[in-house]
Amino acid sequence: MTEILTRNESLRDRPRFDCRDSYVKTLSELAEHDHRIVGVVNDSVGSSKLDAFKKSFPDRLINVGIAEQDMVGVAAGLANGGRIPFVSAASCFLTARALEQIKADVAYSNRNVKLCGMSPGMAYGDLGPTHHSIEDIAWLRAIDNMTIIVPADPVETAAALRWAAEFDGPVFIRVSRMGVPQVNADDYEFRPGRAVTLRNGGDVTVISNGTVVWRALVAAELLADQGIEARVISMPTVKPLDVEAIVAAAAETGAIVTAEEATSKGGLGGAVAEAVVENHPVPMRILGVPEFAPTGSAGFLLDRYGMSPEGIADAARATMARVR
Amino acid sequence: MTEILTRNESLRDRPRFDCRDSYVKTLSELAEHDHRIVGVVNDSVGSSKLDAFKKSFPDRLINVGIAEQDMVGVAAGLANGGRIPFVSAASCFLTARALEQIKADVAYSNRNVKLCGMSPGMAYGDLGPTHHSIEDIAWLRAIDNMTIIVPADPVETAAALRWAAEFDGPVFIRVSRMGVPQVNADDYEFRPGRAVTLRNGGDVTVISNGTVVWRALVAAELLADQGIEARVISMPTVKPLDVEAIVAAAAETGAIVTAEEATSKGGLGGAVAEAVVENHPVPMRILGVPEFAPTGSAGFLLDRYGMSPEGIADAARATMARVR
Amino acid sequence: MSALSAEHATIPVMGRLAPHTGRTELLAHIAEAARQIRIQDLKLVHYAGAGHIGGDMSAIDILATLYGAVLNVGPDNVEDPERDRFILSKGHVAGALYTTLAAFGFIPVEQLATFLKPLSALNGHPNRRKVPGIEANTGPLGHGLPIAVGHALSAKLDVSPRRTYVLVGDGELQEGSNWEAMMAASQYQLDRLTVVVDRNRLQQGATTKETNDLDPLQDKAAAFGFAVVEVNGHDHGELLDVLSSVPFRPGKPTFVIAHTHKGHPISYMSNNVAWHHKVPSTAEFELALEELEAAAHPRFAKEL
Amino acid sequence: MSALSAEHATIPVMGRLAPHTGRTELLAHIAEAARQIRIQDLKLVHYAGAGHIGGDMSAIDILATLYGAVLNVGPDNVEDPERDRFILSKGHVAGALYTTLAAFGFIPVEQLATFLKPLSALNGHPNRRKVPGIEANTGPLGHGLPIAVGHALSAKLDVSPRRTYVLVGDGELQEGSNWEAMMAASQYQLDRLTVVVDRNRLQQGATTKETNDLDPLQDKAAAFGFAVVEVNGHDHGELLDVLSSVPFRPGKPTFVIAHTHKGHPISYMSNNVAWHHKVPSTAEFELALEELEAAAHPRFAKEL
Ligand SMILES: Cc1ncc(C[n+]2csc(CCOP(=O)(O)OP(=O)(O)O)c2C)c(N)n1
Ligand SMILES: Cc1ncc(C[n+]2csc(CCOP(=O)(O)OP(=O)(O)O)c2C)c(N)n1
Ligand SMILES: [Mg+2]
Ligand SMILES: [Mg+2]
Repeated sequence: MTEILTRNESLRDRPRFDCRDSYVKTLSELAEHDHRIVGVVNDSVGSSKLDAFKKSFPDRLINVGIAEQDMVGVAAGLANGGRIPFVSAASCFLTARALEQIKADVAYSNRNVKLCGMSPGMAYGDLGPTHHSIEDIAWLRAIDNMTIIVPADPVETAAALRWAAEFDGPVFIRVSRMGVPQVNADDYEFRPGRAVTLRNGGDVTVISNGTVVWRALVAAELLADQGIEARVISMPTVKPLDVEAIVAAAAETGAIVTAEEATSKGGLGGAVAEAVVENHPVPMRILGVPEFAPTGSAGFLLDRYGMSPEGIADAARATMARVR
Repeated sequence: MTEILTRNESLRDRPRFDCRDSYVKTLSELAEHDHRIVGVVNDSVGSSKLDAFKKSFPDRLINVGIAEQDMVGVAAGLANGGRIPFVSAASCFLTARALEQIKADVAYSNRNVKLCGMSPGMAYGDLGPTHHSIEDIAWLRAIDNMTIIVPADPVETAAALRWAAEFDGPVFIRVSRMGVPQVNADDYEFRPGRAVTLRNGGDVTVISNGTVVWRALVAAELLADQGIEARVISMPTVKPLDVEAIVAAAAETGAIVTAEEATSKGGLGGAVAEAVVENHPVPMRILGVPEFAPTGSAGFLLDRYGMSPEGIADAARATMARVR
Repeated sequence: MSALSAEHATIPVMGRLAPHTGRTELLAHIAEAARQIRIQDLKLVHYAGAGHIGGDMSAIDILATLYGAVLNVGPDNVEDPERDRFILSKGHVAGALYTTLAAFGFIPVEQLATFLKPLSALNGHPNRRKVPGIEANTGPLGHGLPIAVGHALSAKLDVSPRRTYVLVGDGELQEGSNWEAMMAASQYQLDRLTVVVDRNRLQQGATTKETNDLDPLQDKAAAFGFAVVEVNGHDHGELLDVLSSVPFRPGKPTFVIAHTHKGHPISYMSNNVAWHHKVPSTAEFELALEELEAAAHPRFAKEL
Repeated sequence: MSALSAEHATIPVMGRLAPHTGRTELLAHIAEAARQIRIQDLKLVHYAGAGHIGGDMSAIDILATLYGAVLNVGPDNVEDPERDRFILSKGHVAGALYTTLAAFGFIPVEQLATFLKPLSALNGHPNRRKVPGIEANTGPLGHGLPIAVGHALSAKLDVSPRRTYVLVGDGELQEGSNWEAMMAASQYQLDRLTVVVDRNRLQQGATTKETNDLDPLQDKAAAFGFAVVEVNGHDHGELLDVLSSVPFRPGKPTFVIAHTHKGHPISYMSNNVAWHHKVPSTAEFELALEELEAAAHPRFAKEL
């Protein structure tokens, strides 16, 4: 298990990155070396930040128009023809509108298609619940043969993409838009199904991924100031799940809080809860978005749903208090 | 809490009912008394067994053709016009193909639309995973403002429908095709969000719904023969969840097994696991379908995935053994 | 750039004209409404720092005509089962719809100052649970037409004269759900359903032609069983005539191709794809405001 | 009625004819293949007690023509990147496809005896992970055409002559996903893509006309940018000619409306909606078998 023990107090002030930039840079590098790679979009060149890719590979960016079912079906057909399609579309539409294509054409057909859900969670905060993609992870988790990755920062986004390009099979990667500081080391290596312990601790565990990881790290600092040593686990792969790391956390810390920019029903929290009750039951608190969220920026909404560093620290303390 | 304590040994041999028959009978009765009720189908008159309804109310059965997105959008529009549409379509297509319409047009718009998922789970066993609707519950559970009902027998199907017709808001009802014996009393009253304890017991709890409830009851008989008193809870409403009944079961029996004709990731089992870890952690075993199932009848497949009465009893014993 | 505040919510509330008002007066009323809605919408987007201004401007003449002189719906009968229904399928122009609803008294003008703000009822896409006058929570493209078909069906079942209108984007027509709905609309002979296409020939990132061409759009709609009409979507007279003609062809639903320009009539914005959801700078804002205010004469809109 | 077993898997394996075989011989070969596939398919459905026999019979002449004389794919090059692709979008006629694949040597004939059985690779809809020769796991309608468009695009990117064929049901065309794909196919000028519509005018529960009429289907497809051809879908000559003409119109994808009868040519079954997925009784089975065996002469198929 990689361990990066840093002092994270300053994370709040570190530069923030839109992971789409890392996405596009990495995709272009990969495409440079592998002619099979193509992009597939639904009028989402701009919202996926793919203009540079389009300029470099004009024939290899396939825009099917505003038609998500066709987009995913076309990707499956391109894969049949030996291409490696990276579908890039707002996560809300990609997953809600093309779910049966994802199930049948990609997962069940076992096609080498990479589904890249852009601006997921509440990145489109003030555009309302139609554009909030809080359900995507829970939806895809119910489908067999689907690897689900939620990177925490630009480094992990790039690493996950490089892995996905090598892997022959369906992958879903959530590409965050809301700015995040770098939390993984520069030489970070992504391994599917492997949790990353970003901070050690024996009193309580916080498991998160995506845009919430840095918040969890800051929460751990707040807890440390109160004498509580929190383990902070980043869980980039929601499926397959690192059950071993979860069971160890349950056994060694006795209490778990999960936090994610997604619904609190059936996502990362649900996956961890299932693993916990089936292996080592301990008190948990599942932080997430339990409803159609009101208008507001993603950051405002995360805070509102208890996922500010302070909110996560509170949840950790409250969960620890439940340990018998 | 209603309690129906019966000797269930003979359930295996009791007559089996296709809940679609109860569905159509009840819907026709309701439509007789409420002119607002209409059916909406996707070329699924026969597969929803709606021929009699069509004969009685020819204008009130709207067939939009093989077009699920349109079907759900049309239902939302009918509701806008004051109608109460009961959408009847194979659950796999209704949920996978129209998920964004369910999210935006029905749930988020809060339209009075009843979504009736016919032949769910593995009812179309030998038609393969494209037709298995094991993901429907997990998918809909992630969506806010959606009541999810999985009736266990014809009596509960009818009762849930009558409730849904009265309730002003979105409801999803799974209408089973695989034959099930009657497990609820003739005068059964459905209340949303209320679990039904079909058998009392203090050693272990089995929570199930739909086609698996009778299997759980028989499992309890098998356990009783071995001196184990299992509580059998039927959980027709997956959302909102009867957290109180779950917490009581956890506290009083110390071990829970869930079993459902659905994916083991994020469905009823996931919902119970979330409630358990957040309130009263105990060992659990989640029975369900973890993969794209092979060819076979629904019964064959349920048995294969450990949901024969014997399989459920085994899981109960194994879970009890984990209690510390 | 100051943040959106009450002082930027300035649109005068426009009454509905008495029944049987003459055409000239109606058109003047629509033109003034459109002009005021544009000015207000510009302010919303500029001060809120977000919004879909290109598509707003493209659609405002259609909205002003519908709410100003066609729909039998106003603040007093917003729950009347017999009201006409208007569904904004291209929900990303919610700003234009909110402004129109304010202009015709459905919501208080001051409320516009909350556009996109935390906890506001006015998010970037319409929410019927929070805003009176909204019929469907749209935003994902390709949802409004099926809903409109459903409502038109309900009216037909009720043997009611109430009408159904739906405004769709042209890029939006790339969504297959629309064609499903169109097949059903013609199957059910929903001749009190009017689909208006905001045919500005631009979508989010490029022209429709470059992306996924819709032409020949008339042929497509006709082959799907619609009566097809083409109008200048910035000409209130042409719009008024066709939108008032229900049914347009007995037995057939109507498909109005309203030729428009995204960003119309703002000089630097009109027909420029960059303005799908760009926000005018202060200088751009001043210039646009000047142009819109000068557009007092209803005929201006016709110089397409 | 005995259960499906090895003794019911009787179809002879048909070789592929040598290149440049004359047309008469080709047509005789196709006709015999079609006849054998029908007989075998009837047995599968009858003895398995399930299947979609109406749509099977409707599609078999198309399948026999494609596999017998058009597609450059066989058991030996089933993984060759340069093979032609055939996608069965109306996946519910998997029984007909499995039988065709057995007839042309892709899978062992004996395997047919496992049709729909527990743990069989041959479930009611095709699964490429278990059955060689299958290009996509279809079953939900409206999936094959987008996949075919994707494959045709890959061929275009590769500057490869490989062709893409997709067979869709007519009822299936009510799914909007098809029209999305058709727009894209014509946008990308995929003239090596051939869409074949099994135009039997019946769907699951009724006629297409009663349900959601597709006519004028030619106009719809033409307006979506396709070159449209109509053929008798039971005439192997007409099928062979059009399916061999790729591109049919340079720059345009091809839309073949193959007029068929569901259940063809079985007397009591043909054009009868009841036979969408009904299972012939023993008496019905005997009669059908007799009729099919009598149909030795290729011309029989033409008596539409
Ligand atoms: C299902 C779906 N896919 C993608 C989008 C993102 N999107 C918002 S507006 C837009 C372009 C719409 O173009 P058009 O319909 O022509 O509208 P207009 O030109 O009037 O703005 C896109 C792609 C969306 N809202 N919904
Ligand atoms: C998305 C989806 N909706 C519904 C069905 C159920 N279904 C199976 S076959 C069929 C009728 C198909 O009719 P058509 O396409 O005309 O095929 P054919 O007449 O050749 O059998 C239907 C509705 C399905 N398979 N997929
Ligand atoms: Mg446009
Ligand atoms: Mg048909």
